[in-house]
Amino acid sequence: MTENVLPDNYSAHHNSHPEHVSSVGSSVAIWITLLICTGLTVGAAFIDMGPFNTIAALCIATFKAILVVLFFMHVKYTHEKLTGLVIVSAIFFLFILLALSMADYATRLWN
Amino acid sequence: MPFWPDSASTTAGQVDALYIFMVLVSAIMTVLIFATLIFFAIKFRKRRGKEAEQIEGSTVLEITWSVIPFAVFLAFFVWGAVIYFQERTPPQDATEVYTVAKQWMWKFEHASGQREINELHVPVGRDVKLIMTSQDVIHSFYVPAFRIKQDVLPGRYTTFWFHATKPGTYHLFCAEYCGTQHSGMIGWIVVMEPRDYEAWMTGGGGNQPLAVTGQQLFSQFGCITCHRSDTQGRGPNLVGVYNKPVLLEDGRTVNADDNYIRESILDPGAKIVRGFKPIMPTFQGQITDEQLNALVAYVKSLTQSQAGQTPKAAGMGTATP
Amino acid sequence: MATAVVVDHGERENYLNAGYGLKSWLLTRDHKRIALLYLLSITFFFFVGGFFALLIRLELLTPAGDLVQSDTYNKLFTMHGMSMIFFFLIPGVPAVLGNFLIPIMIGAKDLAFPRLNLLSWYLFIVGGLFMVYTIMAGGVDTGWTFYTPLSTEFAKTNVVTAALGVFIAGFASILTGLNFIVTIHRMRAPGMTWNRLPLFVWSHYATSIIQVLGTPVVAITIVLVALERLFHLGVFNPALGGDPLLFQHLFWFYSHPAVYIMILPGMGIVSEIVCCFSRKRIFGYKAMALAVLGIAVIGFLVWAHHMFVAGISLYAALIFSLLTYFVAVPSAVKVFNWTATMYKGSITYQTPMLYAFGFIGLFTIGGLTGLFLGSLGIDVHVTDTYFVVAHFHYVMVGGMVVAYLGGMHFWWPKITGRMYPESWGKLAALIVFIGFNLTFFPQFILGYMGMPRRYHAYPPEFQILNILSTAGATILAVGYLLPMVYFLWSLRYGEIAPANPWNAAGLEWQVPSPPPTSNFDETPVVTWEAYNYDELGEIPTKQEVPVAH
Amino acid sequence: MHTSPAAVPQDANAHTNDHAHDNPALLHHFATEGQQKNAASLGMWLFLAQEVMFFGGMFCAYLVYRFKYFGDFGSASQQLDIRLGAINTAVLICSSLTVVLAVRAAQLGKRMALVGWLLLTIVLGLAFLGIKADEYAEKFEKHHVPGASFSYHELLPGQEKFPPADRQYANPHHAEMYFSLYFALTGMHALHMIIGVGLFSFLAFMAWRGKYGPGYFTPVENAGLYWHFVDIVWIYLFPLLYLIDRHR
Repeated sequence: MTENVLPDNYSAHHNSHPEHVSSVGSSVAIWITLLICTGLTVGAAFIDMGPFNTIAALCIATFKAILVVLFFMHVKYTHEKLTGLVIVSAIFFLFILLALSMADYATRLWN
Repeated sequence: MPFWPDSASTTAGQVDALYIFMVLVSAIMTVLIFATLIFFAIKFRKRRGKEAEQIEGSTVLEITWSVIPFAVFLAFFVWGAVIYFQERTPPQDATEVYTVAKQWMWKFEHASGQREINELHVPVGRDVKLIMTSQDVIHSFYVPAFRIKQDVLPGRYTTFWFHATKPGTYHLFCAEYCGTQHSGMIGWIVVMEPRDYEAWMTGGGGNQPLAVTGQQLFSQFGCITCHRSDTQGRGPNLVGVYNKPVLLEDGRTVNADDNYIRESILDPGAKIVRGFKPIMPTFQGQITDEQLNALVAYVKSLTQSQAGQTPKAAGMGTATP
Repeated sequence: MATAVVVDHGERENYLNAGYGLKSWLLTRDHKRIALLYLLSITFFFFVGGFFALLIRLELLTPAGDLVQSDTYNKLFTMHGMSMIFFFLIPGVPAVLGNFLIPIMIGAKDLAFPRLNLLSWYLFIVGGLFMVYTIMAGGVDTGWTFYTPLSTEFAKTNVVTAALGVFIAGFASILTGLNFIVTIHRMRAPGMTWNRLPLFVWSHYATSIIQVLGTPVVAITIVLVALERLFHLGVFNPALGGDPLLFQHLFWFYSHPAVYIMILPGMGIVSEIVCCFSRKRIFGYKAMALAVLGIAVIGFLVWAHHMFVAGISLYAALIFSLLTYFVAVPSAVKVFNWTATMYKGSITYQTPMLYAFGFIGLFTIGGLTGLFLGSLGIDVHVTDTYFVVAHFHYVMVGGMVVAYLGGMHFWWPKITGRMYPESWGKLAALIVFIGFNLTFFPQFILGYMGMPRRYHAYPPEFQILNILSTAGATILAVGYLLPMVYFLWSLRYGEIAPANPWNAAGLEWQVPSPPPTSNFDETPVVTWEAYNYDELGEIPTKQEVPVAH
Repeated sequence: MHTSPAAVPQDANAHTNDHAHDNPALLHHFATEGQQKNAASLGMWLFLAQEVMFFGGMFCAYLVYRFKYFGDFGSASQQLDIRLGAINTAVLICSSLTVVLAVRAAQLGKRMALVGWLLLTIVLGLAFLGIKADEYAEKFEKHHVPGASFSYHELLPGQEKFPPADRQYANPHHAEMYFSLYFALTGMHALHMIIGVGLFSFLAFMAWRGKYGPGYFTPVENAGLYWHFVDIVWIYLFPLLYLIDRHR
């Protein structure tokens, strides 16, 4: 029996990786960044940027979400590619739902 | 022909042609698959001393039987799309009939003011366009002999047009389940020779054209005080606005179609015309669907030529164009 | 070879005789017992739904609405749809056969989360109780599609309890799917690589993706409907500017892929059966695996083809029609590959194979008529008519139910340790096939003639075809009752089944029938490809049967 | 006869059954702790994917109506208290940090620290819910709760600069639509918070009894993932609900 016929769960691979323990320092740094971003998003809402207000708000929110996913949810440290795949699939299918629905609404007025 | 629906519109022939084409192609595909299945089933049935031969598969075959069917499918798609495009693009000069659906009846109002319930008289050989809305739930206007159906929605207009080719009486069904008496929400489309149709139209007598009703409502609701036919009004001049692009305050341009006029009456704040203040009150809940239809019909009747030639019909009241 | 021992007639401990008390069933975490709990529950709903169907067909025998009142009729087809779709077809194959077989097929002792599996069944039962309550309390008449604003503002029946039932059963389905994905990723035995998975497992993997990612959308949509009725949150209310089509978008985002939840597992079953009774490797294994994944993913992109006449934009309709044809390709590929698998095989015609033949034929017709509905010009005429009714019954009943029956026959010896009576099985398969076609083929013609669906009374010119259809339905009913009877009979009087009566490939055939509670005494190591029929020889004839290798 | 399953060779067994007998938390159908942990983690992530789509349905409705009724949504949005929304965002971000620290404490086997961080998370979660309840109460007082008693008479954003006669008011129906979505989205979010607080209460109790340590802390980790997800939902809800058209 060679290593390559074993599914991932049977290999020693996963057991050999030590669990990532997040350091207090980096966690606090992320926390502060998130708080600053919250302030930023409130501030940005009061500046007139035309249609870019919504875009700015969503960009900041996405940046915050990415920080939470990567650092607080440990995705940056995981050796498991599947986690990323699950996240990407969820976002992809959400995108499909929103985009194809809007494909209807946005083109209803066209003539 | 038994087991085949009447064909009474230009669309019907087109849909039938595509349908027959698809039935033939599908029949060929089905026969091929079934014949192969049956042939294999007999040829390769278990026999003493004869073992199965193992075959892994074939990429060439997989690609072949993906690409060829897909090409056939594309033909279905394109042909179907062409028909659909026609069905969804009403001709400009079609005779218009306003249709209001409610649980469980169809109400029609002709431009001439003639009203009908569950029965619609139309002339043969002329384009007819229905402008439809629902008072309650979703219904669907379905005439099998025309091969067309269109859902009728609360809160907005949908349209349906046809060009009848054969006089006769045809089924009208509600095709979208709409509650208890859904199967009772049926009626007849009576397609008549033009002569009979004219006779029928004048037969009722005493009908006031829809646009004239709309004109009266236009004064009654006070629309006329702001929407004047000159440039002095507090609201946009509505003469000739129908089916023309309108530049909005937020920079968008929309086409002033039936739905736009309807929305502007019910929800004036939704699309503000550039250069005007959003001061018009909403009429939501204050007018019925029938009144709304009449107003829309009136606004549509305000074409440039009419406004120039017959101020009365254009309904500008005291204001002179 | 501890796991391949000859059954010695019930003496060996198996999952059935591991405990007899009610508690040993209701608190079990054994995936095989949970599968049987599911089997009982979905069979109940199948016959409830079937009973409604029969009443519907009887009503339609005459053009006048004379057997039941129109509101009763509306409740009948609504509850027929809800029982069949949410409580039979969707849990159907995955929660019964998938639950039973997937762990064994991949060499695992159980699903990854046995307690979650049991929770899933309890959720299903709670949802089912809501449904039963709804029926008892006078029914619901919105149609299984819950279209707004009919369901939110106008219907006066038990919409909220029905919605809750569907919502809760939806979570049962999500948990099943989640469990399968994790199990297939994490619990495979050594050597059971992705390229060696039986296609049954692949098709359940694809199904599970839809269950996990699609179901929540319909769940929240149904909750919004219930909230609109209960607390007047008007998300779909046209009076507040709500768009009636938004509900349809959200509903079909799930409910179109949901038809693939229903059909993909059936495709998995057929792949297993066709290979076994042709004694052949599957033709184009990779194409078949890719096809199920392709169907699952592309299936999410086509939902608005249910809405071509609903008032969506012209451009959206064009996009969705085109995408619909993309999803047809992998379905066609599957049919071609099954056919090619039989080429140069050594084919025998036991009951499961008859059902597999039935499936390929009926699914081909169901699939091809789907192309008609995907074509915009045709769809405008035939949508919301009996053409649609016939089409989806060809896929759901002719496809899924036929595959399910085929699978039940194929694995019945494994599940119960008893053989079903073969000649009765063949007879029932034939009756189902004839009854089915007689019921639903006339409906295609009815549909093109223009008979709208969900009609309680109809114009007299449609009567002849309706009579044929009703006649077919009674034959179909016999075809369904017959297996019920002989399956039950076989539990006591059927021949004792050997571990591998079909001499079939796959790990599930290498454990005793019925399997022991932990499936494998020792974790198997897989060193062979799926469907290694070249190494197995022929199906044993009756005389040879009890002698396993 | 290689078609039958062979037993796992001894050496493979040796490493796959590593510590199998050591940990009482290892369930019988798993070969190793690693396998069990990976299964639980994948299961949790799939559950979160499911949650994304669950909220996704409501976000889709929000997107459609915001696209259609932008001005009215802006008006209704400005009825919300931006300070309370921002404070609640901060509260949730703080609770995410305490969860991270709780997981860390579990990994390092610091029992009391784990209990402490979990309790702090619960307090923050309750604080969020308290503020939310206060906001809801205000909606009831102002008749901004959809239903028969709903009433709305507010200007569209940026109308104050016009003379009073020319000012335009938001369409009350569309404002009601906004509040329907507001209550659906924040209500469903709050329901998730309540479930989270319940989970953490259970975990704090079990942690106090010493159930979790470096060898087994999957429940803490997975509850943490759930909590972070709920945080992320709020990270989007805050700008989408509170910050529409504020600059006018």
